[in-house]
Amino acid sequence: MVDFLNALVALSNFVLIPAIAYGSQLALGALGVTLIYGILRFSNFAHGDTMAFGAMITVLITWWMQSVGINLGPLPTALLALPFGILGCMALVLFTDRVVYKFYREQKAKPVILVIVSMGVMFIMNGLVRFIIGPGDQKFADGERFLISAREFKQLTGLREGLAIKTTQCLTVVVAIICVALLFWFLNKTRTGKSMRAYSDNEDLALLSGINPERVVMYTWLIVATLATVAGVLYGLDKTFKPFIYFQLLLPIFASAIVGGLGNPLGAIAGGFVIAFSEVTVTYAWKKVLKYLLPENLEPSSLVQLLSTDYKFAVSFVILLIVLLFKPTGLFKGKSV
Amino acid sequence: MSEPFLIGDTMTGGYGKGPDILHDCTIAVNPGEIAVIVGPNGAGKSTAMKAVFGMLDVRSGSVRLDGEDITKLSPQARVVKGMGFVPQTNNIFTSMTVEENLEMGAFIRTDDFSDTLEQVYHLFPILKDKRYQAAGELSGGQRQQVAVGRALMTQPKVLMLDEPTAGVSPIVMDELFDRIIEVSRTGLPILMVEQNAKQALEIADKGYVLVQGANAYTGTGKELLADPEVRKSFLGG
Amino acid sequence: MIVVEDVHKHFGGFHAVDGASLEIAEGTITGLIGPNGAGKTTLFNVIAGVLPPTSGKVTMAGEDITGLPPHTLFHKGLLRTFQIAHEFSSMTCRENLMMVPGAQSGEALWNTWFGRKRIADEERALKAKADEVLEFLTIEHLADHKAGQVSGGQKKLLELGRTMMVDAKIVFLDEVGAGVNRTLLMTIGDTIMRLNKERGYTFVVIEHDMDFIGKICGPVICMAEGKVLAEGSLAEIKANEQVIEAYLGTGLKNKEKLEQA
Amino acid sequence: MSEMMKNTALFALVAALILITGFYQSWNSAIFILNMGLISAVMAIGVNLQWGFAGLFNVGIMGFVALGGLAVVLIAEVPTPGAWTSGGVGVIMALILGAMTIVAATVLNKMIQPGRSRTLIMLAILIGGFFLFRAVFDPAVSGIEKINPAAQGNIGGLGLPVLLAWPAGGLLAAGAAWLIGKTALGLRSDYLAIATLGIAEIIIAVMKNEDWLARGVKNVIGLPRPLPNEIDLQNDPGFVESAASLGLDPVTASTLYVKLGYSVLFTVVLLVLLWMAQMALKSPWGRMMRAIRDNEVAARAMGKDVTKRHLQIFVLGSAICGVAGAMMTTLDGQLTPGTYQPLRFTFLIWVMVIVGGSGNNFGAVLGAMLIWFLWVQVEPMGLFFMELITSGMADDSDLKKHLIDSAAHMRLLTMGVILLLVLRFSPRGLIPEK
Amino acid sequence: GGHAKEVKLGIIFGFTGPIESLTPPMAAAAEMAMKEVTDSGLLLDAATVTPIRADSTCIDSGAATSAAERLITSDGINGLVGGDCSGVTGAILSNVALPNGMLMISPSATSPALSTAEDNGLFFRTAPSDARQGVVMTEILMEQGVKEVALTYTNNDYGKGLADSFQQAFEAAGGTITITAAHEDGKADYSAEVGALAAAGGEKLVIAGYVDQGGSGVMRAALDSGAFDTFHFPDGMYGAKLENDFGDEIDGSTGQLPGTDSPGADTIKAMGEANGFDGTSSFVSESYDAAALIMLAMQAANSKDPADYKGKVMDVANAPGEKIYPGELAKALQILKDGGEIDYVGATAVELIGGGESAGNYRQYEIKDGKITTVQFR
Ligand SMILES: Nc1ncnc2c1ncn2[C@@H]1O[C@H](COP(=O)(O)OP(=O)(O)OP(=O)(O)O)[C@@H](O)[C@H]1O
Ligand SMILES: Nc1ncnc2c1ncn2[C@@H]1O[C@H](COP(=O)(O)OP(=O)(O)OP(=O)(O)O)[C@@H](O)[C@H]1O
Ligand SMILES: [Mg+2]
Ligand SMILES: [Mg+2]
Repeated sequence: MVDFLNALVALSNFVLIPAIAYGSQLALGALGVTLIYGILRFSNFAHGDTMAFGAMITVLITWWMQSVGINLGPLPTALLALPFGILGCMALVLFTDRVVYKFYREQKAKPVILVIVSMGVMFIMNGLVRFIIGPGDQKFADGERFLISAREFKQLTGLREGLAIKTTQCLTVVVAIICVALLFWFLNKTRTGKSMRAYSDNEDLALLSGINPERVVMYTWLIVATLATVAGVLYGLDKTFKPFIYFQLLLPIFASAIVGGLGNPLGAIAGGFVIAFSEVTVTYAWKKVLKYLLPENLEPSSLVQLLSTDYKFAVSFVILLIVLLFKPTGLFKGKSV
Repeated sequence: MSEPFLIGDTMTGGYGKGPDILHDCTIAVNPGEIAVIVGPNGAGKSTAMKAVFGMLDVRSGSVRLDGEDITKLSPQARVVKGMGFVPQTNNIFTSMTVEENLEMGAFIRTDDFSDTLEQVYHLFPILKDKRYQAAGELSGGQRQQVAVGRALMTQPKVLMLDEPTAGVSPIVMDELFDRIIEVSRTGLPILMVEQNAKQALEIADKGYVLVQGANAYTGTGKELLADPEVRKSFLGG
Repeated sequence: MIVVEDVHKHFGGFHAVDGASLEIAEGTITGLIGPNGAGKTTLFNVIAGVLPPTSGKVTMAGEDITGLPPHTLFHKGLLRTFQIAHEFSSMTCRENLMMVPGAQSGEALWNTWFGRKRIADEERALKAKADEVLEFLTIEHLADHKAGQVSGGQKKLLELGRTMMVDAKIVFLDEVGAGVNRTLLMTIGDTIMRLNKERGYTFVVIEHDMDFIGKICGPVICMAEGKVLAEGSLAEIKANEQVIEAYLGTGLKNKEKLEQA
Repeated sequence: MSEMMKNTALFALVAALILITGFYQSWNSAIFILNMGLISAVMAIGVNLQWGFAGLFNVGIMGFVALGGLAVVLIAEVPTPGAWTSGGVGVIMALILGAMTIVAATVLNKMIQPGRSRTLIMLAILIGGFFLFRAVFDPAVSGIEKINPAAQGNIGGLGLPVLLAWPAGGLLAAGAAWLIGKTALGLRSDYLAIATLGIAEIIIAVMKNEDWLARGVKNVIGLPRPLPNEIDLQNDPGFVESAASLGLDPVTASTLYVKLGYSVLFTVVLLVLLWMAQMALKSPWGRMMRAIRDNEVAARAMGKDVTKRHLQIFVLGSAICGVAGAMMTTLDGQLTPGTYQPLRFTFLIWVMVIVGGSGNNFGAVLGAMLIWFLWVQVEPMGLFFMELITSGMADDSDLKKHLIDSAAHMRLLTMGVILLLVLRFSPRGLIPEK
Repeated sequence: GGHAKEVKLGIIFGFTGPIESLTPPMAAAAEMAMKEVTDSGLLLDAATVTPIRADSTCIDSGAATSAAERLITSDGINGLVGGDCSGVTGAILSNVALPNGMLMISPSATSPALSTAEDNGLFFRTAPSDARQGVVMTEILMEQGVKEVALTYTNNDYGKGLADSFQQAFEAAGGTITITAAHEDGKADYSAEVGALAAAGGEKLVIAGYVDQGGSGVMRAALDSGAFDTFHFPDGMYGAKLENDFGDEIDGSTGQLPGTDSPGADTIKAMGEANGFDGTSSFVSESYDAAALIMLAMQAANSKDPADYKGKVMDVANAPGEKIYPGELAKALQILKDGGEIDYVGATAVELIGGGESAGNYRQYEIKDGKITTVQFR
């Protein structure tokens, strides 16, 4: 029994909890990507850098707050700074939309043109963030790091295996759930939300229903800015803030959005978890877990690892491919242009 | 003759920077009236409807609603002024439910529209049965009913329909025309493009024949039906 | 010519075609009618290989063609047009026709580099043929127009024209009439009858316009709810109670209101 | 005709940019930019074939380019002594075993009726095959990797002339593309994109981690070249003499000589491919491809085997990218799998194609040359802008110091600005499809 | 070689791209050395040394070669500090430096393959060879009685080379490596790696990576999940970040980096502080030394032409001669001017061996109360 608990705890600690937290981080990013795809109909390459920008503003404000002694006790101060980050990010994306995307929307440019345009925007935001805060790692997390640390858990339960739950992991999961719920409620129940869905479904007809397309676009960007900043800050709190990593996040985020079904918020969540779990589980070495579960004479001598971690990205992409082969537009029937 | 309720007056215009498609085309409709536009394919019927609704540039001429010049207004603004339009194609939100489609019709309304919803359901009972179904899963005729219902939800002062009966079976077509008559008899002006021209002209108070973007014949429905030239060239004999 | 035996096509739990059996005789123009959602287009798609049937069998001249892909059926002489015109919008009308014939040597990459003479000869012949068809359809003035920019009815003519570029055996026409001007539709009808007589094409025509059906069709089949409801001449069909109830209706009820006003 | 004029002017502009580089920086820089531009143009033709002609959204260019690079090592490297006896045979055996497992699984999958028993049999075959494969593969690999790991530890190449590696790179990429196409081409638009992106990442992962193949992240350097060494030329009295007669010093003369040699080789490849692509585009084949891109369903109904054609053009386009990859690795003289990054090898190529004008071969070539030029030259441009901006500021101001320090990031920023400007003034690309 | 009032040195690092966060202080350190020399007024005929930066992007050989081409054939530099990542360094070396006879000293390219590259005596590096470090690391761990470790390395030539050499040495000495898992730099998440490492277990986790890159990420995840709480750090993991970001969380961890019991490293740290950059960041000391060596060799050869001074690099770097530490470049220049000999020790105890590689002494340290504390020198 104790052995079973130990195995369970080990599995949770090294597979389940990290994968859930990482999955939520991806999901939050993928929500933004999927929303833009669903409503504005292009894959936004600048999303990673939008996340970096929002997070950067938050970091700067957090530093200021820390320097004047404002804090949230056990929670990270960054949560207080978050609204300002969101506002800053909103200003940036609205400005970008005005001077860049609007033109192509009016031209009814093909999605692939918008994709390349968003790459241009990505380069510019990329430079902007680095000008302001530099390319390096920035530390801004504070407050209580753990809800429960591995050591405390061991003392508490007397088990051999520890279980660590970080505040930020917990925050990420909670926020991701709240965001999805809110987004769902917003899109399906509110008037504005419905008008956004209508616009994404049939732009011309939306016009004929008296929906102002520019407002829809504006709301979309506002929500995207919020999601991006929240995702960026939570990621930064949990791991680290470093502009280049936000760019690198783009790939798994896109993978999540697509495997879940583009344009579908639920899909983004599901996709995030598929990617996260496939990265973490397939290369996991089961030795430790099996050691607890199997009788002594059957204990494995090798690591019981399907594939080495060298291949973790390859594996997550293989799983993505398999999903797509069976569900060609993602788990939740996404859109396709 | 007094000024009609809605008139697209000597409109000339085309798509984007392209050539003119409409040439001094005039169409008008009055309350309680059904006006039908017929003509060969590519004559500019849909274009004329879109011009009246502000979806393309009118280079000369004007559009007036209830005496007011609305030539420069955006389509959304015209919706607010009380115009309802059902386009020829892509006229429903396929991924939304029937009820949401109707709600989108009432988007500009701030008052309680549950009454109107009931009226629409009363008019098209089949929609009430399918209210929670995605509109994209409906059959052709039902889709057209959703499209018309959506336009009615605005409580428009004038209703414009572009080929509402294309591809629907005879029984549904009759049903639709019945509804259109019903609606029109409540005093709502209806402007309609039809290829099922014989049936349409039978219920029309006024008919326009458009050829190459210009008015070719104008008259009451009966007159046009009776005109052998019109019958031969545009109504299939 | 074509025999459809107990074909079923299910989408999830929905039975779009639910045990349809019918036979198309060679050399006829057969009308296929039925209420919206009866499964007519779906049945076409099953016969033409666009959708695999859930069960059932389709044979053509005795040969089992169930589930063969569309391009294979094309080469067997089975052609179809689409309910919504499927033109190649960025190509000219002439190109729309010239692309049709199979077995063009210029479709092999190798020849595009090393068989240029042969291609040039073939192209000349093809162009002549395409122009002939365009003239036949009275749209020769549109030869160099982009197909995406001609009007709805002209696109429908183009659909029909494509079937004339090769020697088809059987042609399936899906609602050639929807949105097409009635006068033009009658011209299309004449064309269909000419092709039927002069070239021996067999036609199956889906249409909601009874005048048109009456003008060109011999046998008429009425489908409803995925099954064949009635078969016979148009007159027989028109007299069928079930068909009237499900499909034809009894005319306008609000006529009186009209008169009152 | 004015369109012709405009296009000529655009090409002249790019030529002028390169000439200006020659006059104001150095001819070595200019010709190197030209060479890389030519390679990029070949890649762009490959991508344009897939996207512009057939509407296939391939975002796995990087993988095919890398495979082309791998071919250079496998063809031109000298064989590693003892590698074949100590493991090479085993590796080949293992690969054959692996392939057989998959073939067996696919065949059985077709033969047996669906159901639980099929699932079990399939699983048994796949898992059994996997372990069998590992049992043969692992010892063979460690055998090879043991041979002088610091400098070799890989299977080596065939020692053939390096120019042969170019077509071989194309073939290798084509083979991979065929496999990928067979499985993934059923996917549409962005779903195909992410699938190809993933496959490219998988290819790179294999190249990074399978040291026995081409040393993985330990890199292979000093690959054979098709042209003489500059040093050898500098030591060749005949060459020095003829350089002197042209008024050039030996170093400049030798470096220019070699670079121009590459230019000639690359230009030949580019022209041949461009001619082939143009001929194909203007033929019935091109018409068929455009029809398929315009409307797949209708093309199918008109007797065109869309699946087969998609596969054909996917393989062709990828093969061209493979050739370009081989050319690039030859020019670099080394294979470094760690340097394959999607931004550089996939998305930049896409930028080239779209900016140039997709669907138009000349557009793709123009876009490639222009964007590559900018990619390299925005760095000094960015610095220049930055100095301009800060010139008014006090020398010791913190802001100025900060900005000058960040000048490196002007590179991508400038790239972004130029990209947006170009697309603003010609949203369909510089030479759009007619 | 002619004398002129200006000496131009190129600095080619990846200012954008994966290691963009490492390169600014590296460049700053190299420029600091140049400024030190310029200010001394002692190089050649009181020449000023002008640095010219160029972006190697770390990953794009084409762009890097172009940039180097521009530095050498257009800007006319007299020596090149760089490149950084081994891939682009190899490309620059064989395609530009070698044909143009340009000397380059790389502070960070550690690939063993570069040792055998054809270089005409033009290529040097101040980063130490991996082979020796593996042995030193083994000695340190064995002395602590650590017999079983898990190993993770950054998946590039540096990490892989170091991991190989360490594995060989450690297993030869009777130790066990429970697992060898690669990690990629700049990725978003390292749970998978840590999961596998934890399952394999071991007394310590050896991280052959970079402290400013994935190395920190792995360490953070390992600490947070309680998988490991002591580590061993090779040179790439040394940096102020260990103290700033981890501190006493990693008490008991050990590491080594090239260095003698000289004040070199501390001097660089102080000099960095004065100049506004982090002197302990990876490869900063190596960059300073690379720039210094080029200038000292010029002085020794009394020429700024690489063909003349390439032979002097070894001379100034190695004994015999007066030992030279960072900040003492003026003194060194004077000695050389007077015809004396120097042994440049610099910040990293540079000792060049055949093939232009650095073979060095190592400083062994331990984290105590959140501070890096030197234990001994080897
Ligand atoms: N979006 C568009 N851009 C450019 N030209 C267009 C566009 N839509 C239609 N046209 C052109 O305008 C002309 C009139 O088209 P319109 O759609 O108004 O015809 P219509 O009378 O409604 O025909 P149908 O009965 O086939 O619907 C046609 O020649 C058509 O080619
Ligand atoms: N892909 C699909 N998924 C689910 N249901 C479908 C699909 N395609 C068709 N259906 C359903 O199958 C039924 C038959 O459709 P079909 O298009 O064959 O009708 P039809 O007889 O051609 O009607 P119409 O006269 O309106 O063209 C319809 O109720 C439709 O909703
Ligand atoms: Mg119309
Ligand atoms: Mg149908």
